[in-house]
Amino acid sequence: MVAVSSMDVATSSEFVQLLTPEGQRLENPEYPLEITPEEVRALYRDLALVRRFDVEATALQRQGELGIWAQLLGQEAAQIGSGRALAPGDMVFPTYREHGVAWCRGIPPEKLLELFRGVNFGGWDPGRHNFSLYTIVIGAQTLHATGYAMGMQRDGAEDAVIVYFGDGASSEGDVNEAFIFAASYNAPVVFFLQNNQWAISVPEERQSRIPLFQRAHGFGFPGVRVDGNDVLACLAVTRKALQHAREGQGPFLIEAFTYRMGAHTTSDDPTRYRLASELETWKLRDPIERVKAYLSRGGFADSSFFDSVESEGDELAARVRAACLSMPEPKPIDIFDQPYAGGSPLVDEERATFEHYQAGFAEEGGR
Amino acid sequence: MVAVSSMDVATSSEFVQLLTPEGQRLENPEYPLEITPEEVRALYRDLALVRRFDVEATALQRQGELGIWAQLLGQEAAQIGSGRALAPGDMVFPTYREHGVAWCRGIPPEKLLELFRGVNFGGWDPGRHNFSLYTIVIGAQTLHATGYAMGMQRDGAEDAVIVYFGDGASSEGDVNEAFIFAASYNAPVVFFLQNNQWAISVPEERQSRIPLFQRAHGFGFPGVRVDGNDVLACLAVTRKALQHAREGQGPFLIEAFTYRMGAHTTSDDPTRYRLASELETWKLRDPIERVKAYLSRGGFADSSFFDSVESEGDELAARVRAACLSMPEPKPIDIFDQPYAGGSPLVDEERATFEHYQAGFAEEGGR
Amino acid sequence: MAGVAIARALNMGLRKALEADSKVIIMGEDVGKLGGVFRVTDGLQKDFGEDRVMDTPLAESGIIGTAIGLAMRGYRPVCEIQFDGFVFPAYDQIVNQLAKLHYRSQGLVKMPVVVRIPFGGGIGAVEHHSESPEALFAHVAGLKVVACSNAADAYTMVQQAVASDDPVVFFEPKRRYWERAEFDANAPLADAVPLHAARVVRPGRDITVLTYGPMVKTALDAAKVAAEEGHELEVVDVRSLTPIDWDTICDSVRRTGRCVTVHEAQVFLGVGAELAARVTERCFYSLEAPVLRVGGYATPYPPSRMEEHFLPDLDRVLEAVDRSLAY
Amino acid sequence: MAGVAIARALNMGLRKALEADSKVIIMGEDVGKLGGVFRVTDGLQKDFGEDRVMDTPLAESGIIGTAIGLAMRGYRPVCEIQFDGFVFPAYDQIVNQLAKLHYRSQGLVKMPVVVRIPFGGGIGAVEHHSESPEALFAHVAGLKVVACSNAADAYTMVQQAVASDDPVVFFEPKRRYWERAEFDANAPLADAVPLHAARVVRPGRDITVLTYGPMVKTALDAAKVAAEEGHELEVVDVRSLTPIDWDTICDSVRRTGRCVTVHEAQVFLGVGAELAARVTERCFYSLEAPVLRVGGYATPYPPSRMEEHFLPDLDRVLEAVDRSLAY
Ligand SMILES: Cc1ncc(C[n+]2csc(CCOP(=O)(O)OP(=O)(O)O)c2C)c(N)n1
Ligand SMILES: Cc1ncc(C[n+]2csc(CCOP(=O)(O)OP(=O)(O)O)c2C)c(N)n1
Ligand SMILES: [Mg+2]
Ligand SMILES: [Mg+2]
Repeated sequence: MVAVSSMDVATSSEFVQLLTPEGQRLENPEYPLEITPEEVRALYRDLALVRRFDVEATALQRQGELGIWAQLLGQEAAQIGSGRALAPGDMVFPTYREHGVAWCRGIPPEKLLELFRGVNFGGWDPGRHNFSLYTIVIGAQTLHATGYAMGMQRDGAEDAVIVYFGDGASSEGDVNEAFIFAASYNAPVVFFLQNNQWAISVPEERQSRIPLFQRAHGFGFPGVRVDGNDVLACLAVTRKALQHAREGQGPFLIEAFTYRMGAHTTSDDPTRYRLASELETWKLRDPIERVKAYLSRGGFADSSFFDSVESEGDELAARVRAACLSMPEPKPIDIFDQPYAGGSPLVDEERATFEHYQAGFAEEGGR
Repeated sequence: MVAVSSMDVATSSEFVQLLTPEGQRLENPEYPLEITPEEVRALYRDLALVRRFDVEATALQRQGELGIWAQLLGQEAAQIGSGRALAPGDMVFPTYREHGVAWCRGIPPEKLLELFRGVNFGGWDPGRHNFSLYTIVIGAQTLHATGYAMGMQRDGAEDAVIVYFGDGASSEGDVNEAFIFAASYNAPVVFFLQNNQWAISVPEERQSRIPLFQRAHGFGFPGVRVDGNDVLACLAVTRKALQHAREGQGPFLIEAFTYRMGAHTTSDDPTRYRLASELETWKLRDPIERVKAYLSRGGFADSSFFDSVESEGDELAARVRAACLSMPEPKPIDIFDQPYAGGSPLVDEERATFEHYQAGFAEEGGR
Repeated sequence: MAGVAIARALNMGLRKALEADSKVIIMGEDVGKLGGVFRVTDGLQKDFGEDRVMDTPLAESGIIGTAIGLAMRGYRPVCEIQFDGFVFPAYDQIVNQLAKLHYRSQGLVKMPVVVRIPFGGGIGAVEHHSESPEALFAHVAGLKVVACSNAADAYTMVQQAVASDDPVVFFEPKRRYWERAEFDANAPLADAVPLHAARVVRPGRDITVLTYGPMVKTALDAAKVAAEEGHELEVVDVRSLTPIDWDTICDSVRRTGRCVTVHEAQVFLGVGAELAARVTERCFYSLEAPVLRVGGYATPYPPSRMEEHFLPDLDRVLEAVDRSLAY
Repeated sequence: MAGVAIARALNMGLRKALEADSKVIIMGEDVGKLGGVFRVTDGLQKDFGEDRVMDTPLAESGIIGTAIGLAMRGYRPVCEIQFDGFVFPAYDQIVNQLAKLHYRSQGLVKMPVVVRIPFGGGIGAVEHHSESPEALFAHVAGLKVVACSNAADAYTMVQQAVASDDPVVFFEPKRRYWERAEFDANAPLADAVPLHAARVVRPGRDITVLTYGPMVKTALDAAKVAAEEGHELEVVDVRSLTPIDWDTICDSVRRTGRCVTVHEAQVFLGVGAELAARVTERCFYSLEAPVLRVGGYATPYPPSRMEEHFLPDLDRVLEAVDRSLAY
């Protein structure tokens, strides 16, 4: 007999969940998680602060201070859960939406605004934070992540790589090639797919007719679906996946099933393609509310804690806003800054011409 | 509980087999095959003739008549079995090695030599034979096949598409995107992967750590491994896959497990990367011998039949050789033939210049 | 008809094409309900159905590769690439397959596929959203490459592109999408200027400015200012980058004796290089000055806060004009 | 050292690079046991192991994409693309990622990746095996693009490319792989001509021939014949296509007053367009004739039985020289 389709699994809508939308703690023997109330409070703080940051950035865009903003609203748990599972030596390859993961890597949030304001293509040092630049070309970073993991392997490092991508991205050739290379070389890389169910206006079903975590099985490595709105489950599953990678067992795919509660970006208008009721359903599964419920019900946090996080958020927002407004403007001449490590006579020449032109122009006072 | 890796299936080395290497007929309830001795004899003839043709083409290359030749040696059953499962309205997208399938589509074998001799890029009319041009860029044709199948779907046709590709090709982004599009639109396309275990010098294991037919399951459609050296099994499985596609059940992946008994092409030297013993093992599984054994043992054919096929083969070879040697040389001016359907003033101008240059050159008698 | 924006003119042209031939199919990311991120396909899925206006999976090679298959089956796909920087995953299918199939099959296989690409910068976008990759297609034999610069052309050229039996890479001047012009939407297509003709959009005797796409407006603006200073610029909208209408271009340069090319793409090996090289070859004895080229610098496209300095503007055009006139 | 073939010189250069820096990695299809289809990596896996000379899955985007990741981790990957026509699946990673990462990161992320591509025709191959796509890379800011033409250069240039902290697309003249030349393999690399310098390979006073890669030999052959007819061709091996060494080139053209460019790639928007445009701009008053361009025609590369007519040869070069001299 031949092996046949794994369609039976396909219809499963189950996922790893350790905290229900109502804030109830579940156990899962495969993904045990021992966590102290203090740690949960820390996670709550992360979640609340990155949301507050995201709201502020959205406001800054509305006020014309950013060219565009890619909101993470609704995906905080997927990002904080996975981000907090990382060890310092692990390397992260984000898309353009991983503000929560950046937060976990210690990148000052205002730095994230620089790309979206248009002053540079990423304001942080990827090497210092072990957090690569945002990648906008869908899926391209999954191959970089795999190559980086192959490098770690050669170095004998005990670290792993995590790479983020979306449900839409799963259709790009690059992502599938990344699966192939990672499996072939048994590279220590965790593929973290945030299935927020939309690729701009295109629903997940256009990309795959079976749940996306199953994609991994066809490439010969494990794939798991986790409740992407459950920070504890995301933490536990990512830890296990990273462990798997570190131990030399190769790649692992995590599909965090979540929902993009906002627009694709501030340029998008989701009312054109999806029903408001969908959002209502997902509000009931809000990734932050359930942590709050858990902490409150269990008596692990009181209103003074929540209040203090809230005011911390407001301070953060104010700081970010101030930083954004006082962000130095790049100088025109910076155009010529560093296209090549080894320089280029053509660039040098054009820079000189440009300087001369600008100077002459300044003299003339323009036409 | 979450769905986990399908690794258990991965270690299965089973495949659909209806005729053993010893020529014994097996039954498989999933892939029933009723076939008359006459039909088996016809298959034998196909197999033997395409092999004979292939040998002749190889010889022609050795004698300098072809620039290169991609032998099918060892893959006759996969190609004839699948090729004979096709209906006239089905459309075929080959690689560069599908001489056996071309045979089934009624393309005169000598026509296949034109590409390899360098007189054109394919000497047949794809529309007339429902057999696309050979595609050399690995994997590219899988997307064309999927698009073509999407067109059939729109036309309400009851036909299907079959597309051939190799184990190496399975790693290309395009092939995986073809799986995604085919699954997404439920296109009537059969992906026929000839796993001959080598991509030039790179063994199959570099491309995948699990059997390749399982790739399909991650994309949500069935995948089956068939004994690629068993013409009956290839026939039965392809028929079923085509039926599946025709009935609107969407794509299907067949992995024909076979072996490239020759070099990658006549330019290749396999002694650099594989052991002679491997070939010896596979000789015991020869796709033609087992049909001969079946026919002989069952008394379905006697030596006069085999002799007649052999001499038919020799005639074919002689005809092909003669056709090759008398193949008209393209005219230099043909360079300018048909880069555009709608023409191009630049091409017209260059053609005129070229004619003028050639004429002047002829006059001068060269330098 | 009253002023119509370029994006809207394209929409109208596509609608006409869909109506004219049931084999025309629109495909791409977000072209359906959303109507494309620039709304160029707005309302078309609603009116023509999901089979004819098709949201695809997020995979550009897949889009072009399946479009090729659809074309082989007799369809005429019009593919939208969301932004210039995202065409490259499809580059292999465009260069190795789409461009070559007609030639490879000695004319038996037609490839009536249009690849629409909004291109160019100046809209304050993040990276990969402001590229001008036209030279990377124009060099590829087997492709036809055009760029529209105004609503009237957008409307007719997109229809001509769909009607073409050759693959057409169709560049749309993203930052001009909302600029309006009047045109007669009922004028017969057959009467329109051919797709591959250049057009003198402003006559002038002193110098020829060759440009296309978003820079046509910039050149026209420059011409106005120059006129005040007593210099008459002849602005030629090149329109078709492969093939190029050398007759119109050289006719102009022979009259003016000077030439400046303007595009947003990097100057180095940009379309201006071909324009300069061939114009010089054909008009050698007419040229009073070398053909000067204005365009982007030899760096990647910069962050948007610097883009106004990277992109040619009226002053950079005039500076080149002055330099040319000074020879 | 006695005559060494280009393929072998590359092999020796790669071996030196592997020895010099343990971070150097060779990767590609069939580069291991087989030693590459042209044997350029012959024996390297045996001596340096599978971790440093790596057969990859059959996926070009994957090769370049993972090489980028390896470079981020501090490695220096040298990727082999098997044939020119097969680089396009990797084009997105090369153009959007490899070329831009240094700029995007304001210099924080170095991309010391070499992409080796055997290019050009004339070997009687089937389609996609004879392309000359260099212009499609040379136009892309952030890449460096070079082409070697002889064994000595092959040996040093490949080492210089590996030592470069910038991505280098390295074109190898496929049909010259087996041509031999003598060179001193022990000469210090530091003493070599810089990677981005052009070189006058034959001095001459009458006309400058700009060429690179496989056409250098053709140009030299033409120069010999021309000399018999009394015309002294100065042949310049351009060597680096991005950046281009304008000083050496323009110095030559100013002396000769005439210029012809030669490459296999299609003339239309080929590297010759940039050479012609900029040489004309810089040497306007020295030029007695327009820069003439010799190259492939505006069709896809033809079937091999016609290729000798498609490819520039000695006679086509001389014909252009004669035309130039006739001005
Ligand atoms: C190669 C490429 N094609 C198209 C785009 C335009 N684009 C930007 S985001 C996006 C949708 C991405 O969807 P998904 O991967 O699900 O990520 P999400 O935005 O939902 O987080 C598209 C099509 C792009 N950035 N890159
Ligand atoms: C895109 C691309 N990359 C590389 C090649 C060079 N090449 C030709 S055949 C081949 C191996 C193909 O292996 P497989 O898919 O297993 O098919 P097989 O030749 O074994 O039938 C390679 C690498 C190519 N033709 N196209
Ligand atoms: Mg999404
Ligand atoms: Mg194979």
